[in-house]
Amino acid sequence: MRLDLDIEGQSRQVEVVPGDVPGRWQIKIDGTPIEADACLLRPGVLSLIIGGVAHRVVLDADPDEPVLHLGAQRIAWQADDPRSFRRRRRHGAAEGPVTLKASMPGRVIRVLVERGTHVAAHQGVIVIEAMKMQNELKSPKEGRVTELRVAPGDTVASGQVLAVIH
Amino acid sequence: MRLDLDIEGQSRQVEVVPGDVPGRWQIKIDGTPIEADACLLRPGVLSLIIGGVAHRVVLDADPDEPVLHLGAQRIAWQADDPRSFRRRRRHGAAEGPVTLKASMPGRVIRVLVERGTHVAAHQGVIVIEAMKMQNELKSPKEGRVTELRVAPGDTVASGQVLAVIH
Amino acid sequence: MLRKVLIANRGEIALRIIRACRELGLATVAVFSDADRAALHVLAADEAWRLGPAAASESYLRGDLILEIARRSGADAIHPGYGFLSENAGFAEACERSGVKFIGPPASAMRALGSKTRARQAADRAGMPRTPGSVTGLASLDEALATAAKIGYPVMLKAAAGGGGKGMRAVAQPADLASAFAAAQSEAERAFGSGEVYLEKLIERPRHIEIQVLADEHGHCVYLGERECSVQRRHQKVIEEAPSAVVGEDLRRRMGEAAVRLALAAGYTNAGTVEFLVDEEQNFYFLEMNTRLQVEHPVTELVTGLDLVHLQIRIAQGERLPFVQSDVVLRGHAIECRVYAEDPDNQFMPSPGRITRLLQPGGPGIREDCGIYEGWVVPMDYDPMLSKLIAFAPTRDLAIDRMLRALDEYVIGGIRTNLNLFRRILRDEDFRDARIDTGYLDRLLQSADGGSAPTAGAARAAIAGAAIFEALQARDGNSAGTNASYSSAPSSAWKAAARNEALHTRR
Amino acid sequence: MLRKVLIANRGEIALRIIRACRELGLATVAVFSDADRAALHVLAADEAWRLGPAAASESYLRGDLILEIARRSGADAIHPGYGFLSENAGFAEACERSGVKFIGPPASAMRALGSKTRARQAADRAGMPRTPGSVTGLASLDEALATAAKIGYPVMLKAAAGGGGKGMRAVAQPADLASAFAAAQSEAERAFGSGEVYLEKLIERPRHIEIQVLADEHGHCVYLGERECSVQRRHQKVIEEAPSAVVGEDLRRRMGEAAVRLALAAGYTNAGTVEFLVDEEQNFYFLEMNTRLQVEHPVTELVTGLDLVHLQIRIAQGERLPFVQSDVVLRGHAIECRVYAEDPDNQFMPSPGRITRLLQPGGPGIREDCGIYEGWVVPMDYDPMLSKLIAFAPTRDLAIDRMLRALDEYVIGGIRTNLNLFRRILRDEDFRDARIDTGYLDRLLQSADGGSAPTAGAARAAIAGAAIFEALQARDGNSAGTNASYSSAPSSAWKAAARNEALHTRR
Repeated sequence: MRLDLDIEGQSRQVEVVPGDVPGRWQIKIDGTPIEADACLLRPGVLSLIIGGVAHRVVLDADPDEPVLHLGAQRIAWQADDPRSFRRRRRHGAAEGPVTLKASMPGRVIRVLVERGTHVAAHQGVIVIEAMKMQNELKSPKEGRVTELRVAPGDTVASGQVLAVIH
Repeated sequence: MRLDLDIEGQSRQVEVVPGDVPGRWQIKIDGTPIEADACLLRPGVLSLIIGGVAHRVVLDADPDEPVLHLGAQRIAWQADDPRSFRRRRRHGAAEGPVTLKASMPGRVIRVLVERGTHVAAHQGVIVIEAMKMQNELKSPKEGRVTELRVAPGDTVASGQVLAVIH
Repeated sequence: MLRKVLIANRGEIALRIIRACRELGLATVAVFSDADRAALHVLAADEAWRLGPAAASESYLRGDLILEIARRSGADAIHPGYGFLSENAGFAEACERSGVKFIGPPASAMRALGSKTRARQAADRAGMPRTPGSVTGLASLDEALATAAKIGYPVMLKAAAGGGGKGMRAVAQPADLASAFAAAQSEAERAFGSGEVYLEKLIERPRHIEIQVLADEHGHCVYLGERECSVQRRHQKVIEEAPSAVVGEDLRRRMGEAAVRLALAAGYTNAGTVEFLVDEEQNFYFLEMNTRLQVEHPVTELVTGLDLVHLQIRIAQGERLPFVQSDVVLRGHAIECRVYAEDPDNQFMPSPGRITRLLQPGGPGIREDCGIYEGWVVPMDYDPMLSKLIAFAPTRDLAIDRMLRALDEYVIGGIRTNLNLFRRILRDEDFRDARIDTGYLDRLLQSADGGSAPTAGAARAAIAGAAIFEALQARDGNSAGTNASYSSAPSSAWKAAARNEALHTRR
Repeated sequence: MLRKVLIANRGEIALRIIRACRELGLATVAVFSDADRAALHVLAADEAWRLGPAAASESYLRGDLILEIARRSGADAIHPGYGFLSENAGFAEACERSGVKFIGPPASAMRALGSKTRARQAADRAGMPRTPGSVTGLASLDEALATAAKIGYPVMLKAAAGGGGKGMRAVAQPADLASAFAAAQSEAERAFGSGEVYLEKLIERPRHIEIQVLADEHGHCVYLGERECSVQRRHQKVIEEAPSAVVGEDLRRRMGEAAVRLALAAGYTNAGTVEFLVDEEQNFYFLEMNTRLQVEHPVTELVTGLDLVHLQIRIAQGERLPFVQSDVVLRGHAIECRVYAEDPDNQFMPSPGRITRLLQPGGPGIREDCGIYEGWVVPMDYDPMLSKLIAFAPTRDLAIDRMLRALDEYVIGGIRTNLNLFRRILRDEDFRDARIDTGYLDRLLQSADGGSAPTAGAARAAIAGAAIFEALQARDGNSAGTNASYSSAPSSAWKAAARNEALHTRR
């Protein structure tokens, strides 16, 4: 089986073939072969032995951010890594319409603008609250609020689009 | 939904209907109605509140013996309860062919007879071992060994038929 | 003798109290909001009664509903835990009125020590050192300026009803006082419904050290040593220890005896905590008294060998303290990490949601007080503490290394947590050398985070693991266990499923 | 200083040693048989190497393979745990020869104390009381008759190489001696490859009480108090406690000092245990010395505040004991329950197989040393101990009630266990009053088991629960969670699936 794995932002060509002994796998990473002895203890928990070195690889079932836990490491894989998304947002595209996204799961407690309101860069737009912490979401740029997708009391997921500013 | 439940050897007519509120159930046990508030915490683990009293009901996934764990209680349900089977075996049918069954999961380490051997009642037939404990299985009656279904080294499950004596 | 205790709380502390009651042969009544129907304290109690909707104001803060449930269930006592109604004198009185024993101090003592200005007056009466400054609310800016001039800058403005850093302002010079005064007043007004603000001398680089006291209803009071709580982020405790690395026999005795004097003077009973600031010259200053069980009480239990909740209940039953001060001996060292559902990589944003994977630590010297399990959806409605992970060992160094071992065993999937923050702190040289004060953690977080890049071997293992998970998934489907009964990464189809499930879980 | 430790064991003790090594900064090497590929000690170690097939004789008893793995992995020390090679002097020597530190006593001390007759001679040299009787193997029946006549009946025949009750016979009168002698000899021959049998006076209703000793390699030796191990079934310990309810300061000191004398006389180092019988007049008699870490060491750790495995490693590194006898102070009470995979309702038949459900206890005062998890298939190839559940509290009564609380939280599904046996013992009046001896449990098991019938409420809840599980199953299928990722009760289709899976798991 051939795979393109995107791990921590790096893309890898991986070939994985079951070995003759159950639990043994022949793996090529960008052409370099390794042999792994793998045992699935329970769903998502893999005991991996490579050259005598033992690893506990835990597959995180977080739907928003596929990651592996490896010892203390939390390793993002596949394409959609929120941290890279946050990076994008930081040097955010100041031109054209931009979206305002929830930075955490929570409940909308205040909407500070109305559809059509003209907002300055960094002006507060929506306040969400979770676990006793309030978070005021500010407009990433100067412009007009063309969409407001939430109202006070709504429950929002992390990364959900709350408003669009043109 | 109507059910015939066999719990700890007693047969019960049960009717179970989901209530209007999610998690609420209308249940009739042999005609007597009760209301239960149920919440499945994780597979097999049910939080049950009946009239303010809280119960932890755990569904055991043991394939050989369906049971519920309720507090300290281990409650067998459905038909096939090995303990009742053992009861049957104790006052075992001394007439006609009888089967010799494994009293525990383990490995066959000795077969003390051959097919056709004439054995006395309580004569040792097969020795199985598990967890450092050896267990000699004795013939429940005097007769002839007509079948030997296992050989030394075989792995046997609890209750598995090992031999038949006529 | 009490027979049935209603626990007016949730989460780990509700479960911890239920366990203590069961050990003492007392029946237990749990209460829950709609967000907590699947919580472990509901599963563990003998009885469980619904309070109301998720919002605390409609459930765990509804003293009237709680007393009604106590009546219907026949509970003869209420344990308030911490937070919620635990320091509400009005609720304590309502309990007494309805003939239900409130497991805590009398309302009078809560009132006498509840406001920080009143508590400072009580400290003076008890002859206990406190920070220089006012002992009543500031009537005007002029009074503020006069007081500040008298004690000298820098000074601290604080809300009398305050907590958690709200309504607090440090002022370095007279010119800044006016604006800070106004800001503190309005912030206090908003946060606590009282704009009363007072002023005290600012202590530079203080340690936060607190004394656990225990008083029975027959006039006997003891102190159970101190807790070091200087590792804080925004005035929220993150790590607590017992004993403190800088407190010797003599300082412990002086702080302890002062704390006992204050408690006795205020007619205090049951468990309480007197908080102090300790400066670099080891002078200690009274800060406030918490008239309840503290989150961090386990570290005291581990070094004293006592069970504080057992003792709270026995005191509430009118029993005398079963020991005297000289029987209290500290042994070994205990550290507690407060595991929060928050994202250190994203300004510590709260991270509620479903725990999709859970591997918990255990073994020698590890205690975990928590109410979480694999599949539990951490509600967005309450504070983000998931668990209290506590390590005990003969020495501080061993306790730290034991905690690091436990942290390596710990995996929480589906939500973000601060587990890695603890790894960083516990490896930090200043922490290991106990060079900590209340500003320590904020300084650490300013500095760049060192080595946490995966080794070559780890990276290779991660790639191999991911590939094998994919291969198992392709070969066996989910039965291979690449996802649990909760929907799983990484295909988008699975994601959709997971989202749906996530919605279903919130009735 | 050691750098990398190979743990020549499996299960809970391997995991417990790995944790200790990690806390001390030592790298760890796990070894495993084919039956243990999915075991937690393999998951937890830094390295893991396959030994061989499931049978212990082909894996955990293969000292040659273990030393080869030590060489290849660069391990500079081996911890043998208990059982397997832990008391094998030949293996200890082989380790020394290959320059690998054996974490335990020197082979010479193991030899001097290994055989029970030799140990009795050593006891005499150390001036330690022992049961009257022979100190060498009985050459003939005549010698046996003569010895028995001298010390008086009833007498006990024991195998010199014995353990676990094998090759043991109680003899009430001369007429029975001949047959018992022959039987004991042949049984010993079969069990231990040595027919050497000796004879001692039978102590009526003895308690089994043992002393933990710790000796460094510089001639210092201390005792860490006693453990009460009288609750046994067929000479197998089931419950252990520290301290013993019947041992006072003076008896503890006398037993402890005798144990230390024996250890020093035999040139003993590292952790060891001296077992005694104590009669109703509190006379104590040397039984044997176990030259290794004991299964039940945690109860001693909890009442002393020490970590025995840490100390074993530090002693093996040549360090001096970090404390003296007067520093050893006992505090509180600890109880350990050995949770076995066995069926008390069916003559304690072993019950290996897959753990399909697992809810483990926790919270204040509870420690669990185990290597199990939900989904783990308990192998049929090794001893049936699943877990050591340990409770600590200020008093014995509270420790018992805390253990009962923990047992109520514990659910193990898929296999049978002795959890309910502990509930029965811990509620028994004789046990609670500490009226126990080595015959206590067998007598209790003869008596009828009282109340364990479900209450009306419980029965109703069980019926309702079963009905709701069925309804959820019908409505949502497995996604409703009526079965986990492991196949589940009750429909026969599910059963078939489960069996298949069960087969798959045994490669």
